[in-house]
Amino acid sequence: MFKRILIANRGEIAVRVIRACRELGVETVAVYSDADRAALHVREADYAVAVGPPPARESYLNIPRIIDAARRTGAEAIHPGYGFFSENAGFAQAVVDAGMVFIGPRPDAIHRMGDKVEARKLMAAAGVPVVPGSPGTLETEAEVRALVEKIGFPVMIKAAAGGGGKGMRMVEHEKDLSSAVRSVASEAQSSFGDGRFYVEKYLSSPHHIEVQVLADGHGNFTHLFERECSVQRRNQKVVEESPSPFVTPKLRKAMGEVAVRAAQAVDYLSAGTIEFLVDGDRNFYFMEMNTRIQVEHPITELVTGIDLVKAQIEIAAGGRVPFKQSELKQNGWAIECRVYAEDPEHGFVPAPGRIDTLRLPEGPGVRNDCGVYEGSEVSSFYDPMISKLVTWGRDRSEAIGRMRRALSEYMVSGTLTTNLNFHRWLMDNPRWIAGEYDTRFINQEYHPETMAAGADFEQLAGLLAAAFAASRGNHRPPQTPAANSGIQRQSVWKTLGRIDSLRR
Amino acid sequence: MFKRILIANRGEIAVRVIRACRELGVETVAVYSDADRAALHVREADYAVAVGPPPARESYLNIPRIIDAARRTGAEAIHPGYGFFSENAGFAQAVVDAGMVFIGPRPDAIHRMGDKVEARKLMAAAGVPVVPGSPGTLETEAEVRALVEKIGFPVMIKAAAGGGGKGMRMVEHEKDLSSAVRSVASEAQSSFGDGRFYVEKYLSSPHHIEVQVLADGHGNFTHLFERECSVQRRNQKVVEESPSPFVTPKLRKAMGEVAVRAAQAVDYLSAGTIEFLVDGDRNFYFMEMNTRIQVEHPITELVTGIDLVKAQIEIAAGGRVPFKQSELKQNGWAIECRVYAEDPEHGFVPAPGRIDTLRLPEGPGVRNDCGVYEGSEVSSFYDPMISKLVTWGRDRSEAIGRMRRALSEYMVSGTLTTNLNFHRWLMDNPRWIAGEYDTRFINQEYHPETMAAGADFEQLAGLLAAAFAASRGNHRPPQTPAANSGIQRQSVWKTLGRIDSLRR
Amino acid sequence: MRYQAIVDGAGHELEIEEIGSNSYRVKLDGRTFDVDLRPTHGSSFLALVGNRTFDFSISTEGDDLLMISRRGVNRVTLMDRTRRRLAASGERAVAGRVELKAMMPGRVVNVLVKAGQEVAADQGIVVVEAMKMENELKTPKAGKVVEIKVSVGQAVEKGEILAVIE
Amino acid sequence: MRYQAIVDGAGHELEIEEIGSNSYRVKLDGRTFDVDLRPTHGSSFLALVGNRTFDFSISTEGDDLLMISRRGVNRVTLMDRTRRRLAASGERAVAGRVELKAMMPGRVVNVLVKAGQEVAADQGIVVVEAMKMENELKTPKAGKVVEIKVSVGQAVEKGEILAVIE
Repeated sequence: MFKRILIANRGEIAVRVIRACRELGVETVAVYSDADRAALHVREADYAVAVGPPPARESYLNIPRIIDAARRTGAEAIHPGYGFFSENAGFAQAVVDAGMVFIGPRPDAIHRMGDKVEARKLMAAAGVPVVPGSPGTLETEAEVRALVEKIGFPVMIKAAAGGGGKGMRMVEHEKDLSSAVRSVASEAQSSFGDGRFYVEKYLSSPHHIEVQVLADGHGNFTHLFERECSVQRRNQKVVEESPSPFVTPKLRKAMGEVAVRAAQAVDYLSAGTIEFLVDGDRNFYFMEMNTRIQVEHPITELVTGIDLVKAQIEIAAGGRVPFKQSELKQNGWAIECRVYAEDPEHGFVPAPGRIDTLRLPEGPGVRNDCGVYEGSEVSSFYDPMISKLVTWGRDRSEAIGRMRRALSEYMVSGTLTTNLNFHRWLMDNPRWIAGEYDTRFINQEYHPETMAAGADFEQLAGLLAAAFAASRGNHRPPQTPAANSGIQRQSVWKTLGRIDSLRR
Repeated sequence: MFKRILIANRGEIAVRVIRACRELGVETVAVYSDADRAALHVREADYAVAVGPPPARESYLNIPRIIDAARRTGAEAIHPGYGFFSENAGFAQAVVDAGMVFIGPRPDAIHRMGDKVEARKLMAAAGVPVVPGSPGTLETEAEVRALVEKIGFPVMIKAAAGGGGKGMRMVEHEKDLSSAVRSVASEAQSSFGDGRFYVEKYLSSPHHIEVQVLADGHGNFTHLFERECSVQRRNQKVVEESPSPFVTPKLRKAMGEVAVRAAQAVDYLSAGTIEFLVDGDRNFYFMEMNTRIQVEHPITELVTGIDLVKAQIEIAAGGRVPFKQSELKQNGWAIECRVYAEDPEHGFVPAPGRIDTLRLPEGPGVRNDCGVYEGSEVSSFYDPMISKLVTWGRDRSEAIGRMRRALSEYMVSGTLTTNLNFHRWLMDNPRWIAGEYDTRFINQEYHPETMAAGADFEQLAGLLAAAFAASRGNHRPPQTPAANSGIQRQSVWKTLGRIDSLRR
Repeated sequence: MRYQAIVDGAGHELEIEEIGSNSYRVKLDGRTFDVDLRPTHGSSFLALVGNRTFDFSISTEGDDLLMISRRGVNRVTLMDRTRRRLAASGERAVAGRVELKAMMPGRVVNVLVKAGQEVAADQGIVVVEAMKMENELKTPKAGKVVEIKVSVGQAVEKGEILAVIE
Repeated sequence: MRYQAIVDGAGHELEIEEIGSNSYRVKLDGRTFDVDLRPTHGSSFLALVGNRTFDFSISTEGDDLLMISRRGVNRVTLMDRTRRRLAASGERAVAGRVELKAMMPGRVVNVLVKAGQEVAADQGIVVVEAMKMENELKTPKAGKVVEIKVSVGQAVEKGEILAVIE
C-alpha cells in the first residue's frame, strides 16, 4: 500500500478520498488554490500545498504545479477525484512519467473513451448498442442542419471532449438551433480546449441509467449494478437512486453484461461508469463512459457494501477487486440528493455565497458527504456543491421516508441559496414516489412559480417574532441556550484576552 | 398508525425516536425540563411541553405531568426511550389507564423482569441458565458475608431494582465489602426508591454479551443476534460491537434460541434485550432482561438493516415484526463508541460543561446519533452523553478503520472533557484489534498516566502559534476563512441592526 | 410596535410587544399569540407558540429577511408606517421596463446586442459564464435596448443589472 | 515576544513574532518555523507549518489552553518571564499536603471523616453524587485530616477542594 497520496481536487470529493486514505492508514496531501486556503479538504488532510490563484486553470488544472506538489511532499500516487484532471489522459501520463501512480484507468483508456465520437465507434465495433447520430464530429451549423434533416428533432448537440453533463444542449425546435450550436462550440472550446462537437438523436422519453464497473490489473472485470439518474435539470443529474425502479431483472442482467464488455474493450482498470440511455421500451444505448469515480458513487456503495474509493486505491496499489461478481447482491435501496448552492425557482442557476448557519442531518440510514463547513464560502470559482445527502432503506419507500426526514433536519442560511426546497418538493411528488419518471420529469412536473410556501397563523406568529427580534439585534449569538441553568456563556475569546492581560 | 406520539425522554434517544416518527409521517411531542428549553430534542420535535424544574424527579420522572402533556397535545401513544420511565411498570400502566398506548412491553412483563431477583427465579424455571448467587434479596452486610463465604470472592452486589449498569459494585477483596454494600444500598434507595439488593458470583473472565429480541402481538417472537458489550468502565458499557468476535455460530444459535424462550416466558411485546454473562469456556448465564430499547441498538440496526425504533412503533400500533427469522442475516460488522462528557484520565468521572466547538464526523459507513449541538450544554442534571458514534464495515477490520477515521474527524471543545481520546486509544490497542478482550479489559489495559500525547516540533510550533494568537485575541470568531477571496465576513446581526436603524 | 409585514408577498397587520426577556406578544391580523423565543446556534432561533415548536435560521437578502425552517423558506419584510407609504407609492412606476439581472455572480463572456437595437421576445442579450456554464440571458419581451450596463470580461454580482429593455 | 511554554508538562523556550496578518515566525528550543494560521469555525484554527496541516480547537481550563486536535489534546501554558519566576518560587511548597478535589460538579451526599482524624491510605473521605452515581473519594496517602471544606447536601463545582489531608 502507498504511504502517502496526493488528491488533485477540492470540495467533497477531496474529503471523500482523504477519508478512504485515512481508513487505509495512508497519509494525504491536499492541494489548494488561494481561495481554498482554509477549505474543508485542507483542514482534513495531513499535508497541504498551495498551487496557485483561484481560477482552476491556474491552480487545480496546472499540471506542473500539481506534479511538483506531489514530488515535494513525497506522495507516491495521485487521486484525481471527479472533474478537473480526472478524465485528462495527458495528466495521467504526466503522473506516470513522474514515476508516480495515477489512481484510475490507464491513460490510453481515458484517451479512447474521452473522445466521445471515437468512443461511439469503438463501442459499436464491440457490439454495444449506440444512439443514432452523426458518425463523426461536425464543424458548422450547416452540417448540423443537414444531419437533423435526416434524423429529425429533437437532437442533442454535444462537445466531443465533453462529459459530466457539461458542453451539451438539447434542441427541440429549429429556432433554438443557432444559439445551441454557438453555446456548445464556445463552451467546448473554453471548458475543454476542443471546440469539436457531434449530434445525437434525442430519445423521446429516455431514462438515464448507468452501470458501475470495477476492474483490476489481474483480469477481473466486474459490475456493481445500475444507478438511475433521470432526475436532471440543465441536463445535469441532481437526484439518483439505486436500484432503478424502471430496470427489470432481465434488463439489469443485460446491461451489466454489456457494461463489462465495454470495459474489457478498452482494457479498463479501476472504477468507471458506462452511461446508457434507455427508451420507454427498455431498449438501451451506450451514451458515454466516465473513466473516473462519479459524484453519485455513494448510492452504489450503500447498496453493495463496497467502498469504491478504497477499492480504487487498492487496485492502483496492485490489489484485486474485493469481491467475486457472484457474491455481490443489491441490498436495500439508496437515494442521493445533490445539495447545491443554486436557485431552483430561477432555472436552477448557481447561487453561491457564504454559509452562516449549517445544520446537517444525522441518524439512521443517512450519509452526508459534505465539502463545506459553517462559516465557509461556496465560491463562484468552482462547482457550487454543498454536499451529497444519501439515504439507505430496506426498500425504496423507507429510503424516501428517510430522505424526507433528513431534508427536514438540513438547514443552511447565509448569502447563498440552496436547492433543499426542490428536494423536499421532489420527495412529496406522487410520480417520483411511484417511481414513474424519466429525464423529462423536472421540466414536466416542477413549477415553482405556482407553489406557495404556506404558513399557518401560529407559524407566522413565530417567524414574525423571530424576524422582529433578529432585526432589533436583540439576540446576538453566541449565547447560552440553557438560560435557565444559571450559567452565563462567556466568550472563550474574552476569557483568553483576560488571561493574556494578566500575563503581560 | 398513530397521528402523534409523545416522547417521555430527552437527549439523543428522544431525537432518535423523533427521527423514526418523522420517517413514518407521525407528529412528535417533546417534553422538556427548564434546563432543556432549547435542547436538541425540543428543536427537532413538532410540539413541546414544559414539565418542570431541572431535577429529573420533578420533570422527566413526574408521571402526572407527562400524562397531562400527552393529553393536552392529543398524543395517542408515548415512547419512553431508555432510562427514566422506560422500565417503570407503574408509568406504563398509567399510560394505558389514560387511554393511550405505551410503546414497549406490557406492564406485567416490565414488572416481572424489573425485579432482578424475581427475574432470576422466572428464568431458571423456564430452563434459562442463571449465574450462581443469592436465591433472593439480602438486607444486611452480615447476610452478604455469609453468602460470600459459600460462593467466594469476587462477587457482584446489585440493586434488585437496578439495571443499565447502575446500582452495582464488584468486590474482590474482603476490605472493600463494607463500602460496596453501603454504596449499593444507598444508590439503590436514592436512584430506584428500593434499597433491596442481591449478590451474584462474579465470573472470572466474563464476556457481557446480549441478544436483541423483537416480538409482536401476533405471536411472532424473533431475535436479531448478539451484541458484544464487554468494553466497560465503572461497570457500564462504553463500546459495543455486533457480531461478537467471541461468539461462534453454535453459541450464537444457542443464545438466540434461549433469548426467544426468555421473551416468550413473559409474553414479551416490542423490542427487548436478554443480557448474558459468558465465561471463557463459552458457558452463558442469564443476567437480566432490559425491557426497553437500548443505548447500543444502532449496531444491530446496521448489521441487520432493521430499524428497531420504527418496528417498536409499528408493533405498538398493532403491526407485525417486519421480517421472518429465517430472512434475517448478519451483514458486515458494526461498532459503537459512546461519546461522553467524562474524564478517562481520572477514573472516567463525568465532566459535563458547555460545548463551544462541535465538529462531527460524516462520510461512508458512519452514523452519529447526537443529542447536543454547538453552543449547547451537557448538563450535570442528566446522563453526560454527547453522542453515539457508530461505524459499519464489510468486516471487523473495515469497521475499526472507519471508527479510527471518524474519531479523527470528531472534535469537541468547551468547558467539558470528553472520552474521545480513550476511544482513539482503544482503536489502536492490539488486544482490541485482535478481538481478544473480556469485561476486565479496560482495567487491565488502560493506563492513561503512562501515555504521553506526544507532539513533534512542527506540531508544537503550530499549536504554540495558535495558542499565542488565541491568547492575544488576534482572531475573534466568526471571521471569514476565505480571506483571500476578498469578501469580508460581516455579521448577519450587524446587517440586521443596520436594516432596522434605516427603518425607524 | 406596529408593523406592516409582508410574508411571501402577502401583507399582514402586525403588532409586537416584548413581554419578557424571551417572550413576545404578537398580534397578527387581529389574533393574539404569545411567543417564547430562544437563540440557539449561529443565527438560529427556536420559537414556541403555544405547544408548537418552530426552528428558524435567519439570513438577509437586501431589506428582506429569509426565514429558513424545516418547512421551507419564507421571505419577510417588516415595515413601519413611513416605510410602507414609501413602498406603496414608489413601485410599479417601472411597468413595461425590463431590467435584465445576473442570476448569479460570474463573468460576462458575450454581449449579443447593442444599445438602441430593437429586440424580439426570447432574444439572447448577454452571455454570462459561472461555474463553467455559459448562460445566455434572454429578454422576456420584445422592445428596445435602452442600456447595456456591462462589457465583455466584466465580473458581475448576483442581482446586478446587465441591460435595460423598454 | 519571548515565552516559556509548558506543553503537557514539558518546558520549551519560545519566541514568537507576527510577520504578517496570518503568519508567525516561531522559534522553538532554537529551531525556527514559519506558521501560517487561519481561524476557521468557532474557536478553531488551521495551522500550516511547512506543508503539514494542523487543525486545532481551543478551549481554556484555568490559565491553561487546551489544544484539541485529531491527534489528541495538548495542554499548553504560556508564561512570560515574570510569570515564570512566580511559578517557579510559588510551587512545591505544598508537598506532602493532599487537596482532595471534586472531579465533577455534583452534590455531597456523605462525609465519612472528621477534621483532626487520622486516616489510612485509600480510606474514603467524602461521597459525591453526580449523574446518579455515588463516588467515594479516597485519600491517596495516610495522614491527618486538616480540614473538611464541605458539608452534606452542598453542591460542589469541578475542581473544588473538598478536604485537605497532611
